[in-house]
Amino acid sequence: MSVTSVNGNQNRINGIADLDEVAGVLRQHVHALAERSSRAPASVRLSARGVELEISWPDSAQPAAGPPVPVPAVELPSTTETSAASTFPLCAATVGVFYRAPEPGAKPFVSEGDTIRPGQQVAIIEAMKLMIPVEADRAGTVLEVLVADGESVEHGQPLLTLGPAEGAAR
Amino acid sequence: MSVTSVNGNQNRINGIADLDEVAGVLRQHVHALAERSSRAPASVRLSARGVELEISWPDSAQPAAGPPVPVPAVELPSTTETSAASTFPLCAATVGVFYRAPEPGAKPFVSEGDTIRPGQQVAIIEAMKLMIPVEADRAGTVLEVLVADGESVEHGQPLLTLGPAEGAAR
Amino acid sequence: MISKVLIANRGEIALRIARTCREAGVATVAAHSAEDRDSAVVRFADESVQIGPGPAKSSYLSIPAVVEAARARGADAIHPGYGFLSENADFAEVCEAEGLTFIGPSARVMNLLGDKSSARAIMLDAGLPLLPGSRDALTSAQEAKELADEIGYPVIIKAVAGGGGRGMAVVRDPADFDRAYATTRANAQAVFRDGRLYVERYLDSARHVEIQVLGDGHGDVVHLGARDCSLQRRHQKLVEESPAPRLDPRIVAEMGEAAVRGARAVGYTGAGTFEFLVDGAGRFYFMEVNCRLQVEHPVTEMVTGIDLVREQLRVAAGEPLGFTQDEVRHRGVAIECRVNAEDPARDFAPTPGTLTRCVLPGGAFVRVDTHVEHGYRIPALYDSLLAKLIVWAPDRDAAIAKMRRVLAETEIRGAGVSTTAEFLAGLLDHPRFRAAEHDTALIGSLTVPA
Amino acid sequence: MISKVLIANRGEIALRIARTCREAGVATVAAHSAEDRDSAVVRFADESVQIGPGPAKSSYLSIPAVVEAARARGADAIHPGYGFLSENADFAEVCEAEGLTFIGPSARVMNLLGDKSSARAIMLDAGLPLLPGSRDALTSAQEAKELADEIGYPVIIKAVAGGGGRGMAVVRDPADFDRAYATTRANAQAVFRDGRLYVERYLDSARHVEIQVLGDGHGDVVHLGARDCSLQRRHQKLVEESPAPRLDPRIVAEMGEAAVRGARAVGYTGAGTFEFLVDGAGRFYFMEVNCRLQVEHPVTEMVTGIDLVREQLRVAAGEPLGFTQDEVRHRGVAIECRVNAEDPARDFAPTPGTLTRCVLPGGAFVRVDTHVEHGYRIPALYDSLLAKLIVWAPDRDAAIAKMRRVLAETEIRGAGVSTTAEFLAGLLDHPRFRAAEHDTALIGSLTVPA
Repeated sequence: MSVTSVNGNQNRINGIADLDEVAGVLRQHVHALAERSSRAPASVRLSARGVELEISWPDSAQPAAGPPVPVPAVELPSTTETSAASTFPLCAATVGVFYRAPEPGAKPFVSEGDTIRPGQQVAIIEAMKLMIPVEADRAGTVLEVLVADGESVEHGQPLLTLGPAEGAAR
Repeated sequence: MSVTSVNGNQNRINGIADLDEVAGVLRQHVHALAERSSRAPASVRLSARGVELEISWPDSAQPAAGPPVPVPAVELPSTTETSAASTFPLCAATVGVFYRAPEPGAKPFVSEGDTIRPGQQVAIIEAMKLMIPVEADRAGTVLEVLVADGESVEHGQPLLTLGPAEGAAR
Repeated sequence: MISKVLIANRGEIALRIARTCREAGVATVAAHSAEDRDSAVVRFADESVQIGPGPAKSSYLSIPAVVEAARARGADAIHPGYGFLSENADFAEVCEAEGLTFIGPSARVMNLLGDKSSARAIMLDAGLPLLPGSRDALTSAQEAKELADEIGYPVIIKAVAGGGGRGMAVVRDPADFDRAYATTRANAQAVFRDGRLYVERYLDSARHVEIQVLGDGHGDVVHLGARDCSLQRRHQKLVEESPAPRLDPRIVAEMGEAAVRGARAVGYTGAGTFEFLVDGAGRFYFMEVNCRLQVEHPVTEMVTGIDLVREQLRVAAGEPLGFTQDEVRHRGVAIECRVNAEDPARDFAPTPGTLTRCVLPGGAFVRVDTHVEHGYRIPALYDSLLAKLIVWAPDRDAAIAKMRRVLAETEIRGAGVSTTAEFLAGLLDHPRFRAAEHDTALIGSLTVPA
Repeated sequence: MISKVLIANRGEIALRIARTCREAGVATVAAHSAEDRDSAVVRFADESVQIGPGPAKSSYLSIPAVVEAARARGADAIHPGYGFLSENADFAEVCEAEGLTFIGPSARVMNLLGDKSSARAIMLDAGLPLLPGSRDALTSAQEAKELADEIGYPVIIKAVAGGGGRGMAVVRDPADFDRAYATTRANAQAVFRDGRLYVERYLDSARHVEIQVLGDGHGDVVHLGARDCSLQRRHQKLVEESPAPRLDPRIVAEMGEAAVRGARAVGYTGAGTFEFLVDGAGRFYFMEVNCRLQVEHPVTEMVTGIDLVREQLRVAAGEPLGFTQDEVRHRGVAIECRVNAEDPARDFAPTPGTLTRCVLPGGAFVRVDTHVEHGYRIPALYDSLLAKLIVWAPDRDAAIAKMRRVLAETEIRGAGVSTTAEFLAGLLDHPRFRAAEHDTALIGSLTVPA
């Protein structure tokens, strides 16, 4: 991210304590953005109630460097977004044991390269002897099965990577 | 640090004390951002109530870099410096008891409105029966005596507020 | 031997359990919800496993998720902490069936004591004093009313499946009885899926005093003295101390013996708490047994030097207790204050938010049990306990003075976050608390709307 | 009665003193340098006064500044903590002259014990065992050499005005004696402005064991048992414990009696420490008396339940001690680790900087004495102690396991900041420490450059 700006309501502030508090809140949020983002920002601007805070960091690449560097600002995000949108994980809804096939030795529900439709069963998670079907929540192509047959998975763990459905691919 | 600018807009704040206070709050927050971030920022700009504080550090790349904000870096500091230079405190070099006069009942060393020269004695601080002269470190006019005769002061406590010397006043 | 414990809880108690496990050389698995994935216990434990989304129903309260997680990580025991599944006999039964050691009493004992009606009957038979009331569950409103008239008002109607302050109604006027009975029954049916009720005499001004017991599987049961938990707000304890102040040690000894007798009668193993009401004349009456570690267990640890979780592990591993009743030595006074993320000015409404400042107290004879730190985000999903502050001192006055210091030192702040720290400081200054003349009604009398 | 104490110190010990004052109902004034104006003790104390700029020479070591500050704020007593002015007899004398209560022994006692030569003579007369050496200060290199030859090598040459590990040299070869004597004398003259030296036998492998004493002005002197502080790096203690492990309780009792005898002989009041060396055969030898609270005093507090600062306040107010020797009860084992802002990989160079993460340990039987928190800026001007971690457990193995857990839980980070936490964890794992076979030479043997 290169610039983040959040605009609060424009009530003006009264007195120093108020200013101190507003500035403190802005600072904490800027700090949190800087410290807790998986990608370190180049700069952040945050303003609210007439107080504006902007900060930039030195070790960031071009974004902070201004006009001389022609940043391909249109293309890069679009590539990234496409790439982000093009694959998505299917995650475990429950903790349990992951099975690719209805029973030992049987054909897997899906294999890499298969096209799947929304609602199609792609695996089983066994929890407490209960066989819970894992269903696709959207159409797509199976790019990768991330968990081996019979392996334990936790809640939220990615099971499969899906790509765009055949028809939707560019 | 390479650039520091404080912008005092007289429409929004009343008097020097107000400016001082607002600038002080901004300064503390900028300081906190600079000192408590795991990544040292390249520049920080914080504005509120018509006061704008911008700071950048030398060891970082191009300062603030952002094209959107044209900072009049040359003009502002000059205003500021005049205003900052116009009053300054004379602080206690040691903890002790403050006396305005050489002895009880005598004429005070200085009174409000007096012009003083560098090195001139303006008060006494008594510490452990030692009479330590307080001397002005620069020329100026006594605007205010901040501590009452016989009161205890701590190290660094402002004793007098000085204004520009008569001849230097605009 | 237990080699790996799955901790099926969150917050301070999960971390507290993990700490003792680490010290005992037992590996830990933190079972956590998606909401708690960045929590202190997840960082501290040897392993972690996400068992479900934020809502406790699908994570901390999900028996299949917890059991699967334990199996997946090869844990041989599960510590349920307090709350959540800790007093769920079904869960204990599933653990037993799955070959997992449930760290707590057996499912059989939990069933017997979880049913307040059977618990009353067992304890009555074991010779514990009970308030006048029904021995068994009531069968009709008619029978209930007749019993109430016989006992004398005020009476309290309680759900057999209730506990911890839920599912009860006080009736002062016989004319109100039938309506209160019907309402409580409907509530009990809805909340506990068990509409059975019982009735007993209600004490208006009583102290809540409880006895900590520990039983091993070798027939040994000991008690670790009393805790006074009379400072309650709507049946939620706020301040706890040990020993119980202004209570004759001979009465405490009798209560301890009664609790041990009751625990033996039911075959209790592990850590448990016998709750009693004590009236103004020093008479005590058995209320219920909590089949788990209590939130307030640290005050007992501070005065006895015994780590209760360490003893729980020992007992769960089939070992005998690390000491005998004669070896239990009480020393000084310990007080605990619960700092909650609640706003006393808005009827103790929870105040979720992110902590922008978090300075916890320290120094001599101070213990802090918490999972929060600078930057911690208080989730809105769970209970509001932020930190337990526990102090020890040679005497009660010194302990109160220390707690006042400790509360003054505590700074927990964040946008929208309030805590009960200041309210607690006010409570400690109340003349009735200072004089140890407080009872369970004190806070109610302070916080009733004007 | 003392109603207001000025604390002439900084860091964790200033806060620690302020805490007990608050609990005792005594008001506090934090005397601080400009560098420390935002420190924890300044926020915690009832009042604060800036006594000078950052350098200690013009602030914490400035007698006029401290005394003026006390007078300005109406303090009736001064607590010097440890270090800085705490063992400065001149300061104690100025306080006495100014009508301020110096919280520590009298100037007379500090003069007698601060001079190692007179201390040796007094303790010898009181029947304490000393290592063979000079009773009085040496008058010439010639005399010194003859004495050393008589004692037998190795010998140690010490400055009469030294202490705390400064101003000493070990000589193993008689050929090196003259040069070592001259160097030590020059150093002592430069550092202490007192070139007088004495010589005694040097023990290569000895344990550093010290006895905590407390004396009141009513003729009562008690001891609170032993601390083992053998884990030292260049005479700086890193790990301390109580009781002294693998030391026959009868020997500890003898040491305690010897210390009490010595304290009585000199008329000691307040808290003090008798340092001894103990050789492999369990023979002990008096070394010196520290006329102040020690950094490691919390381990004694943890095993006895006695707040040493509280007792210091009592004695300074002219009251008798709060207990008798018979009432002192020792329980379990306490260990302290000092976490310093130092980089063990760069010869323990100090690492000033700002803390961007500061998670301190907590839980059962854990005490943290610190002044640092998230965002704290470690100044380059003062010593590098960040936090003292103290644990208690029923036995030594459990205490070590707890300390390992506590160190693992501690996260103190910042750009450029290193701490000794991991190094300490390694020390605790050393087989010789585990077996309590360590002595003062252990760390040196681990950290010598390869």
